[in-house]
Amino acid sequence: MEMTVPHPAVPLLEARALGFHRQDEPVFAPLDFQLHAGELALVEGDNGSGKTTLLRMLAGLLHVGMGELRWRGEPLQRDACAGDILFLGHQLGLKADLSARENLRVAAGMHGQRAGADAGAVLADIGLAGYEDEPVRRLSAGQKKRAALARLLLLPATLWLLDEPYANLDRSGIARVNRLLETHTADGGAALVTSHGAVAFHGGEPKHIRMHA
Amino acid sequence: MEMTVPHPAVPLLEARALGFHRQDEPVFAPLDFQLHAGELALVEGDNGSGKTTLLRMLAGLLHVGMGELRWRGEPLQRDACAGDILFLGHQLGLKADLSARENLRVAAGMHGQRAGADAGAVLADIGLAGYEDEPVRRLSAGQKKRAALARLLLLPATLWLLDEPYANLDRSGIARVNRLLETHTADGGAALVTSHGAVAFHGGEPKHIRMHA
Amino acid sequence: MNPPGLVTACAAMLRRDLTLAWRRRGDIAMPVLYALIVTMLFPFALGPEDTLLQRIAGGVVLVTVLLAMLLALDAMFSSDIEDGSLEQLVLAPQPLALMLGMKILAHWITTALPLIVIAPLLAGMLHLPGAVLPVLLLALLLATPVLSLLGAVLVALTAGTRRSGMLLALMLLPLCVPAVIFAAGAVAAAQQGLPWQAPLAWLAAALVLAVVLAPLACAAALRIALDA
Amino acid sequence: MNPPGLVTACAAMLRRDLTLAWRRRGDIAMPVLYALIVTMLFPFALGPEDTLLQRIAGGVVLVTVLLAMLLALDAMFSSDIEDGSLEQLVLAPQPLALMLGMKILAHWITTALPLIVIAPLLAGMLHLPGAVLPVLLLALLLATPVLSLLGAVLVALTAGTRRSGMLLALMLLPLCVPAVIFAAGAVAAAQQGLPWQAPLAWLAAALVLAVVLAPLACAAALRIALDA
Amino acid sequence: MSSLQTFLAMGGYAAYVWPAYAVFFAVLITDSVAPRLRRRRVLRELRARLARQSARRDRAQEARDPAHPTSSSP
Amino acid sequence: MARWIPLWLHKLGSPPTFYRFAGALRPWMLALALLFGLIGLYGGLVLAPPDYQQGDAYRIIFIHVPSAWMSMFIYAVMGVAAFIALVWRIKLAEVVAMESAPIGAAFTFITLVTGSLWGKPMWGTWWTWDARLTSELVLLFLYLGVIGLYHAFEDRRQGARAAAFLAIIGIINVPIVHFSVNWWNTLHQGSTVNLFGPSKIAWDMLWPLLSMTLATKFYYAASLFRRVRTDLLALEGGKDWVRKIAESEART
Ligand code: HEM
Ligand SMILES: Nc1ncnc2c1ncn2[C@@H]1O[C@H](COP(=O)(O)OP(=O)(O)OP(=O)(O)O)[C@@H](O)[C@H]1O
Ligand SMILES: Nc1ncnc2c1ncn2[C@@H]1O[C@H](COP(=O)(O)OP(=O)(O)OP(=O)(O)O)[C@@H](O)[C@H]1O
Ligand SMILES: [Mg+2]
Ligand SMILES: [Mg+2]
Repeated sequence: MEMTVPHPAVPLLEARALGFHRQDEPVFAPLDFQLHAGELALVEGDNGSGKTTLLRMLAGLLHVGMGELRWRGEPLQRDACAGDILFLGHQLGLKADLSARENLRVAAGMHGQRAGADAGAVLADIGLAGYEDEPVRRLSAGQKKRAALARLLLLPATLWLLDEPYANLDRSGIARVNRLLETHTADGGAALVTSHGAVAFHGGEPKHIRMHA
Repeated sequence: MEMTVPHPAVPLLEARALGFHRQDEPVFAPLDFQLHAGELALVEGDNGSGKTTLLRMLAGLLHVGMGELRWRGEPLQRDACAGDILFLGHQLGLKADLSARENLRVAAGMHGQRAGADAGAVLADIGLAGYEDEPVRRLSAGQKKRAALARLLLLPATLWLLDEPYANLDRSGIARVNRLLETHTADGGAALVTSHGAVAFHGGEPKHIRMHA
Repeated sequence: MNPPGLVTACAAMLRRDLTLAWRRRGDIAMPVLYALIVTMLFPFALGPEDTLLQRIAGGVVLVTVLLAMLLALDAMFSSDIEDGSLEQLVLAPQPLALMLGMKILAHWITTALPLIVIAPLLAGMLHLPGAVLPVLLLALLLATPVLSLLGAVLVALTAGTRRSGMLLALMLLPLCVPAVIFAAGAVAAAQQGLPWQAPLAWLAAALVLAVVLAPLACAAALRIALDA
Repeated sequence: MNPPGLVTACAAMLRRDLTLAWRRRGDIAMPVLYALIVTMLFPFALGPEDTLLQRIAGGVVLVTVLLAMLLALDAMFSSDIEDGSLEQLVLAPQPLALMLGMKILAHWITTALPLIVIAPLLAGMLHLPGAVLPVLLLALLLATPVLSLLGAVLVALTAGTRRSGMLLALMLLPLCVPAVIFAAGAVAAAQQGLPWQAPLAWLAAALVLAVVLAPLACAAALRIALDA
Repeated sequence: MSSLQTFLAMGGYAAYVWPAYAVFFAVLITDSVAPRLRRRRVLRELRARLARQSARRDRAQEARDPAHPTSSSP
Repeated sequence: MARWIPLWLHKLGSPPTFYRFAGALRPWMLALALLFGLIGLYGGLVLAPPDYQQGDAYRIIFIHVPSAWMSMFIYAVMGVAAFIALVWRIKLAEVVAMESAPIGAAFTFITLVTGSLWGKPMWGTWWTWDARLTSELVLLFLYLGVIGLYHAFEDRRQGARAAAFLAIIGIINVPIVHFSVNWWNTLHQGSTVNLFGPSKIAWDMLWPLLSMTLATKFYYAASLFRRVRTDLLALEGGKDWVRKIAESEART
């Protein structure tokens, strides 16, 4: 799969001297990076270096403290690109009392769904066949993670922000996420992924964004 | 560090046809294994294969559904060996409003502490120097995990039951856990660890316990 | 690839919250039982004198129902914050105010409505005259949504703090008092055979205002509260 | 390498819970504020007639304080269950009943004690005669720990469920009723100048029993409830 | 006929006596019908569960043969 | 399990055996319940004379009192079964305790409603906060609490153990219900039927009452057996004997 999508001139997401302050202290050193359609960026850094903070800021959950964010060349407008960005954090955003299928349905009701995608098929694809209708509270840690990752398959979005998507997954789950990232970037999407290993990306050389506390 | 502690005849922990039922269905196939002092056992299996269930059963949080557990050769009595077993699960058991140091102090008040160990030193050792007095809610995911792992250094116990201790840790954290396991087994302790990779154990060949759904 | 229409999104939201409430129907029944208990305890605490009970019946039922609602208010967003679903909601390509409006509606349906349904029973336990009952129900129908709506704004404001219950209670007090005064005024007037429409008209006016403004305020408050 | 003594462990437990309560002092104040609000709403709901208020003062204060306690009961173990600390407590090499006893004590100190402290204020707001106040306080001092202790057992039983609030309320009702009856009986007797010692003696006996048995029952219930 | 009427009138207490008996029978009939319905549901669910179990087993079998090479973790 | 439990009891405690045993006995219990019920109703509604004070209203007694007794009797049975379930973890005891609760709740409910219907003409009110009435209401809440707790757990056996625990705690309420009329002076009347001495009730009225009492006891046995059988099927879903039943009933 050594296929690379040629970069359009305008980057999908661009950060210029981006920073965040907590109690008036910068959480990480100012960042500059560009992410084009078809690219994967790995956010790397030690525990506490600010990866989660960065992703939450990009997603729009934290206010940009310093510097600028640009979306397709223009200053980022949250309302304009809300449906284009999908964020998956340490907290999975699943209701424990609903089944994986019901959780997906709610998400699809908000975000819409990809043409031809369907909750049941997506869950089977991610390895939850037979568990579609169990309440999420009864799933194991890795099964919960899979249920959250199923959103990536079902919902339409251009930019994925994934905070440690590999944690708690077994080897086949990790491989599945890697393949997901490959097809997504091959389709012209982009992704920012934090991880402490486990990425094996075959769709070109991923970008590396290093965080320093 | 190719040093191996000779096995005493009587295993520390022994499982005979151990099983657990949920809604009258077995969660995993019956297990037989022995764990001697100085040994490390890796519990391996896919997501949902019952690793967490097994560890919780060994810790005494779930009732043994089938088969038998023996401790130092005799049927396991919870009260007799409570202080000897340390369990660390997916939920870290930290109070978010207390600092890491305060959390450790409470644990030490219940379990006692190793001779010469001290909360501050232990936290520095595990990589939380400077974060000892932050409320745990303000720590990053990996820092929280480290705060929970500090219990291993502070509390006295013979058998460690660790459920995915590597998740969320960075490379240095993973290496630290591996070294912890080495010294613990070299000191005559034993450990059961679940993980989807990341173990690099230099204190002899670890046992493997494979789980099948 | 466009996000779905407002109606779809609203329906999804409402359905989600109602399903959740149904899954935890034990919790829905909580305010109801709480109100029942309170009303049952009164005869024990005051002695079973019918005339005394009858005299205080309207007031006790009102206070009980509103307090039972306050109880449930605190939980409006808490589970969504804990499991990260609120973040997902904030990030969804839908107007947040509208989605929150649906959440508030679901909350009212699951907490206030059951209370209103059992209000006649509560009133009966305290021997409230039957003629006053319609006024009491009308007062509750107007006062409870006001409380849900304004309460939601306050809950949203305190969402980012570690759900400080005190703060919530403190800020709700000034909201409760007028609602209770108007509602109780109407019931008392009805019980004495006087006209009772004026106080209820005030409540209705407050309700209209709250329906329009509260979801917007709630959305703004939530965005502030989550940003930390 | 032996586990620490009971005193150390108890102290650690008590200190932990009190520190936590202090860090969240907003939440401690919640029942107090709740009781204040209820007591303030009554004059509004019933009209400010002194004789009527005086007549119901004792009962209302009692019911209010007990209900405020019930409110806080639900949270006794919930945060510990969510973050896994309860598991760690169950696994600790210490007698679980004793540790739970400490938790209950901490809970009583942080919820009931503040309520008892403000009870004179509540009574004053409803014009309770000053002479009755000592009896009221005594009744509260005896009734609140009984409620904390027995409530803890029930909360422990529901710990493994998805914290069904209704269940708790349902099961608590039978416990509240006798406590209210005896406490209110004593207050009413005092208010009428009759001897009030007998009902309080019953409460005291119940308290002694509860102190001995409830922590044990609580530990047993918790072990059952967590086992899933 | 009139004896039946006096019987039904219950000395003027018909409004209390007959509802009491009606409640008695209604509640007991409900009590005996409920488990009958539940039994049917239990058996239906049991059969569904058996079917589901075999589906899961098939899937597990499928997952065991390695699909994609994984290079992971330090 | 304790060694002194006789073998036959031990065997009866095994689910498939009890399933068959209960299935065989149930029709007989139901038949006896109907027989005694019809006799009692005929005796009570037709043969017994009107009361000199209460007129015909007293005829509620023939359902009120047997139901009231059942409400307490079933609680006692449930308490004993709950105790056995907790101490020896016998599945059958858990099931008996948990399936007794709804039947007990039904009888408690009947007691409350018929008492209310009787109270209106006799005392002039549907309800007062009197000691016996209140403790009976508390009994209903206890039953509901047990049922609710049982169903609140995902795992049925765990739920059964938790609910059994609650049932045991609540057992103190049973003597309170019974003795409340002696301990507090109340509107509700005291004992009129005395098993061990002269009863304060005419024989014409007594025998239909006793007949109805027997009928309710047999009804309880029949209903309990049916419920226990269903519950055993649900609990033993993994076992072969249940699968066989499921498959055989699918075919019919
Ligand atoms: C809601 C109202 C009522 C409730 C909850 C209630 C409850 C009970 C209970 C629990 C018992 C069984 C007591 C025992 O054997 O220990 C009982 C027995 C009885 N009740 Fe009621 N009752 C109510 C109303 C009435 C009324 C209005 C009457 C008649 C005026 C009445 C007449 C009786 C009689 C005659 C007995 C048999 C007493 C004996 O022989 O022990 N009950 N009731
Ligand atoms: N809610 C918070 N309040 C205050 N400080 C915080 C908060 N969350 C995180 N921090 C601090 O901000 C820094 C960056 O945290 P962040 O969670 O972004 O790290 P991370 O790179 O994601 O680490 P990890 O690999 O452990 O997940 C850390 O030093 C942490 O202690
Ligand atoms: N509380 C629960 N109630 C019912 N079923 C459960 C519960 N927890 C886990 N299960 C089920 O039991 C099985 C084993 O779960 P367990 O958590 O032990 O898996 P695991 O091996 O730890 O998986 P992971 O690698 O994802 O952590 C799974 O199929 C899961 O769906
Ligand atoms: Mg992070
Ligand atoms: Mg696991």
